[in-house]
Amino acid sequence: MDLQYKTIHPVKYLQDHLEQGIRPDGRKFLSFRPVSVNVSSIVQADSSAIFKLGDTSAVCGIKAELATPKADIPDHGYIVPNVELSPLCSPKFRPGPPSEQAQVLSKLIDIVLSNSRALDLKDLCICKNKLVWVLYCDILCLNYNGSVIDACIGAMIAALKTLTLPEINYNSETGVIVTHPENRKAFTVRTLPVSASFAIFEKQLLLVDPSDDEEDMSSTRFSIVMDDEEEICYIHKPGGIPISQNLLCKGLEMTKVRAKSIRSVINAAISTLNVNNIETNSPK
Amino acid sequence: MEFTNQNKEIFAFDWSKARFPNVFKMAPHIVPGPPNTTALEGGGERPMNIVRRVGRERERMLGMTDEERAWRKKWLDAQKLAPEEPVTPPGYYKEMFNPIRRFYKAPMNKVQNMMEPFLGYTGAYVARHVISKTAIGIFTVYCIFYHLKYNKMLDLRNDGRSRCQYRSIEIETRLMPHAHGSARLRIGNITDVLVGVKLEIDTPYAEKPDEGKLDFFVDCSANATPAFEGKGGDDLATEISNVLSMAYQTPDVFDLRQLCIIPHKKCWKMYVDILILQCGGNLFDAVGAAVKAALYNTEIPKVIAATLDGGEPDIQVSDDPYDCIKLDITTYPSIVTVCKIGDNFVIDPTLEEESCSAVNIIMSVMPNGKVTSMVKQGYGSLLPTTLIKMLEVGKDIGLKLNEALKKTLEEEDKLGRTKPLCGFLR
Amino acid sequence: MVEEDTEIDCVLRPMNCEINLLSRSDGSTMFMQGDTTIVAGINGPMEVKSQKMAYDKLSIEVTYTPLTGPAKVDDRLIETYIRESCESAILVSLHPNTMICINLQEVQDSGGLLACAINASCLALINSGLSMKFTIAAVSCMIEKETGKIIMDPDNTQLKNAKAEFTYAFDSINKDIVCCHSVGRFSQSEFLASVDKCKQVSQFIFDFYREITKKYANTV
Amino acid sequence: MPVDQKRINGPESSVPYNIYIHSEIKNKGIQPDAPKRHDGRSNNELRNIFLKTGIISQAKGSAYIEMGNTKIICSVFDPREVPNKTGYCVQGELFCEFKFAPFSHHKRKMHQQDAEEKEYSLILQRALEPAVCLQEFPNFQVDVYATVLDNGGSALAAAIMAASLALANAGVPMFGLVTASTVGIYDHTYLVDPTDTEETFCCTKSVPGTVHNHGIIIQAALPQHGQISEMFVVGSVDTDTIVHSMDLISEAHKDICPLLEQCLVKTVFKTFRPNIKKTDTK
Amino acid sequence: MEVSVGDVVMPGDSLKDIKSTKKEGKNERENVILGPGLRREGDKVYVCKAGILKRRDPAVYYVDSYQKRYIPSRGENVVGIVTQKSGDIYKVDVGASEQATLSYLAFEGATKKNRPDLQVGDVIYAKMLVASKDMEPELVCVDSQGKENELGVLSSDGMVFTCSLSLVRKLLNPECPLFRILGRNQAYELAAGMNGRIWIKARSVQETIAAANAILAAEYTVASEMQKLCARIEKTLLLVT
Repeated sequence: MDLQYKTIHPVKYLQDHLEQGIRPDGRKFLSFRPVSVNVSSIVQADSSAIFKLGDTSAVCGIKAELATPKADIPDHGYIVPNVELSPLCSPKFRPGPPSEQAQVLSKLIDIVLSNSRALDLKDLCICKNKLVWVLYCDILCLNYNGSVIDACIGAMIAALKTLTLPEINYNSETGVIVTHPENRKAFTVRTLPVSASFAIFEKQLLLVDPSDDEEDMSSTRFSIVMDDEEEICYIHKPGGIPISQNLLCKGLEMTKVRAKSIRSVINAAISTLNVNNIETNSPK
Repeated sequence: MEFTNQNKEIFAFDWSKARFPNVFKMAPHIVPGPPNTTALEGGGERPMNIVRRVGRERERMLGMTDEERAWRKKWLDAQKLAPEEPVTPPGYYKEMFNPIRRFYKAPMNKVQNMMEPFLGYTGAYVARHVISKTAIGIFTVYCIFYHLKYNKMLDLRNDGRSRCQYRSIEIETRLMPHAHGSARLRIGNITDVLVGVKLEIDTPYAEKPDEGKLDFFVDCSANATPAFEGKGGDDLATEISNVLSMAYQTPDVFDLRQLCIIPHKKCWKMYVDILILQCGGNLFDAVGAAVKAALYNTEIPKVIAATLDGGEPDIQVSDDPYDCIKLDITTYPSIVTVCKIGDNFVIDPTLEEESCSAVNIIMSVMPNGKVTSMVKQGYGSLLPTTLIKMLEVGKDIGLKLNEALKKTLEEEDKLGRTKPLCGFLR
Repeated sequence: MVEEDTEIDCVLRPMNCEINLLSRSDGSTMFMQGDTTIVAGINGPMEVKSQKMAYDKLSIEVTYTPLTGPAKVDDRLIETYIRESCESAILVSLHPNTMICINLQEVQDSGGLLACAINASCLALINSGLSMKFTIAAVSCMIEKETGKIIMDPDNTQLKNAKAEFTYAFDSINKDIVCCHSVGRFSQSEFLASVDKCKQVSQFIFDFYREITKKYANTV
Repeated sequence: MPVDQKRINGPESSVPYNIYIHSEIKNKGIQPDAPKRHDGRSNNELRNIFLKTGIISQAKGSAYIEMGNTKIICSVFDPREVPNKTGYCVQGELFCEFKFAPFSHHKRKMHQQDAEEKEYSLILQRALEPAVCLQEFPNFQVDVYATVLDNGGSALAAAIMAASLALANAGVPMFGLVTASTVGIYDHTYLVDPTDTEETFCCTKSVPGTVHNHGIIIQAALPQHGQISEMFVVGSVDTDTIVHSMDLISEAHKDICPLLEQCLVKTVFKTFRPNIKKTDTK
Repeated sequence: MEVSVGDVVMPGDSLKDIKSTKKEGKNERENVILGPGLRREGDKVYVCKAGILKRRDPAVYYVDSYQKRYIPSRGENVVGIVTQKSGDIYKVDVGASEQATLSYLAFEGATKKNRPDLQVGDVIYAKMLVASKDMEPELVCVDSQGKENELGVLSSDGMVFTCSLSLVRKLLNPECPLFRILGRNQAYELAAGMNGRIWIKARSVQETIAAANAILAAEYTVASEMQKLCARIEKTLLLVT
């Protein structure tokens, strides 16, 4: 019955729920979905992370490659984040070149990375003017159920945090490159930007961490990205109905709390990895 | 008793029938008990056992009364055949043979009856059976003959070929003077494929520094069939180029190292461009053979000087068109499509045959009998035994095709460069 | 048709606008904010291609063409901002099963491009005569790296020593935030201060809109 | 090559660092005659298979498969009308897309489907078609998307199994489940369910001049009907070898099929009796 | 911002003191009519187009705005071009988002047997019968009495040109002197559609073009200067002929 009602009157279905002070998935208006993070599960990638936000899940894999730097910034490496919203994750998407939404998401993540200064591109330099690292961060959405940007940023940051790069010897005279895959060095991530998404319904009703249906039917959405020091890295509100400043402030407060909890989840996931590493290494 | 009266009438009518009630009339007297009259008149039930207990030895031995003895004597008398006996009672024939048998026996019965006056009963009987059985025998033979003639079993196809026969294949090579190698192949005047080989100098892949590159590109011209218009031919084109690249993938077949000029720096990139001009079925085989033929006459220009000048490679290619390296095609595979139609496999299917088949396998066979690639096509599935059979068939055909192709190409090569171009590109 | 060259306030760079300059579009404008110049044209409402049809509202398609080269991923973001902002301003339910195209051409970029693009498209919308709930005005501002001062409507040279840059769009009724974009890191208080400042300044842009409308309304 | 304007682009050319690894370390080599394989299996042994259905809530049916390091996720969507089709078509269609995630491979994969992925998509489609009752949805197509998250070898076989599970999970009418497995051949060694290193070893490693058998055979079958739905050979092998490996594969299918069935049964139980605590299969 | 009649208004402005002119002896409660460019939300009236707020007695409020794209509205006369014949309807391009339909039977004296002879490309002057945002607009070439009443096919000798919708409204305003002044010295036929298309036919091609130019120039001319405008046009015409 519930399902039929939902398919026939999707809008009314949601409205009826909201009037009762509850959301269709049983959450309160201001409660987030549970988060789980799994790092370094993909063997072929240099580092990887799977970030789950309720149903929504995204996986980020990082492949490091070598390239020559741009002439105007010879000591900067490259970081190339790309989000793929493949048709796998939702019936909304069709195979082919990335949809507009995927392009916007990629750009947003690029902006967040550069805004937050979580990584210094100078760290990626091996030899000035000659050789730098390129980090291809490919984020794949596996299940598209709202607040995808949160999942994408979470997955990417967790992957970056666990990234290790092999030692490279570059002889600048002969141009010979030698890789030492045994000596891997951890890559420094200065801060952990964490994002939280919100949806606004009529009469300035604020919902946190909206699901896909809620996002579709909302009047407007916005996302806030915050880093370790509770500095804001990005506020993204593309349009939709006008919202008051108070609502934004409320969002900021919620983000602070949320960011802390997500950060602890990510750190916990990384620390279990380290523990595992020690355990596997010790018998040798 | 009314019987006599009745008998007379019957007597007058049919003698043999008239005897019958008398014989039967006795039965109720021999065996005490209610006479089963229904069995007499009614034709529906089987004839009763008229012997009853007298028929059994033991019972006969049990104390017989005189009356019974008289009866027995009477019975024994009755057992003696009268000259006109045995008598077939009416309905006996009907009871013994079911309607179908009666129906098909009727004509021969008639024949037998007709012959009886001349040959006697036995003669007629034998003759009748000999005639009928022979007729059936001949009929069966004819049936089998027709079955074989008009079925697959006869190993004939609607264009007169047998199952494992190719249509006539025409090959012309070296018909494009600007390409490094070229061939045009026609199967049965329908399928028409043009292959050109071009070489370019390129940098090798970083992970395979000592290997050249080989690239197959298929273009399905919209002229071939209307279905290729727009993007219609793209799927087929990818499929063909995939099959080709798989067939040539292993270094046993084509060693990419022979395309290397300077490791890490320069190599040849060989483009094999395949243009499908007309599509009349069996594209894969046609393309496979045409590619092999084109590669056979491909001439890689000789590199006369390859030096590393301060890290930058410097390459000089010989200007002399006769100064070139030829490829060794003895390992190159040819592609065979084995098409399953019904329970049989056909080679070189026409378009109609292709549309009839649910499964076909495409395999590339090296001249030494090894399979370098195999793919299944079509939406059907196969039993393992069938698949193995198809594999064997494909391998045999592949070997023969390779052999024939090699011979033809060598023959054509003997004509040398003076050979007149008779292709359409003159 | 109308040339407007009035310096409204020293806070904002001088704005300049020419409307109805494209004869084939249903509404068009060339909008300058300082040296940043954008040409916007609107076509529609017109028939939709079936796959993009929304059966209950007007669909909006935005095409942003940068000055050089083909449209890139960066431009998609601008398009999204403009599309979603305009969607909130237009009474979309009045024209179901139809679409409008907003075409923007960057002519010159010297800072505040997003704000300029939003303002240009709003002016083009006003010119096209589509029914709107309200008008929107976008303001950009930045926080200077050393002083922490908020500078309104900065140009490229000022932006070089910016700690953070914001672009806000406000509606004309309640002056609430329609869209919001930021570059760089900043604290909450900085954010709130910049919103306040921009909100005040947005009135100048609304006044400018009214001024423009007055000009041509009187002549027609 | 034209630059992809719909993605964020890095430098024009970049090279993976693996190629600069010292060749001594790189070529640890695989001994084909060793009694155990490099991951400690015997030649005929399959890796552990982990299966899970229904992990993508937005899809009609989905499945996740893990075979050793190989991780594949697959989803199936509601039938939709075949695009650009005129006229009635008695049989429905399957649309399969096979994709390697960019980070899933030894070498970084491009975003666009390359020739290998296109070929694998076709194989996937042909392997599944005999198992699906296509006549049940005329004029419609069912979309099947498979993405390899991590390629630890035998990815295509795993994808075929994941896709057949996902189809079953989506409630698409099917004749039977499809199982698939891979055999790597090197000389007289048959490596069932090879890892990625074994795959590259079987594909390329051969001494020129000798006539070694080497290659990869992938076979998909409907084990409940004893039918082969797809067969794919690449390399250089003679027919006897193919026949022998088919036997090996059918053995493997017998082992795999119950796993798929179990997984589906569990899904059904979970749907109808959600209270029963689920346990993982390994 | 609150605005009142005569002001230049912007979308989002709200109307101050809406009231009807009360006349003695009449009912106090009279309906207020909101014309184009105005909408009601709750108990407030908002402007949704930029232009000048105007009011007509007894209580009709509307915004006079500039617009180029035609949005069909019931009862308006429009100039359209036949683009397609299909079944028993014509498709007519009126410059709106969708093509309007025109039935074969919507002509004076048309019956099932006696069909009007309309070709693709013909220009017609028709009345909007159905105009709703959710439906295809429908045109008719007869009035409610079944009479043609100046509607119907326009001759192909004339010229059709497009202008802004506001210009048509301005020209059709009875107070606008342009047509009268123009007609003093020149004979011309004219059909002005509310969809911003004007069909005009004069004695010669030159005169037709001159009149069309005069009409287009009138967009930015106030009523008092129209005399001058027409005089100038006539002068140039004399030079040409």
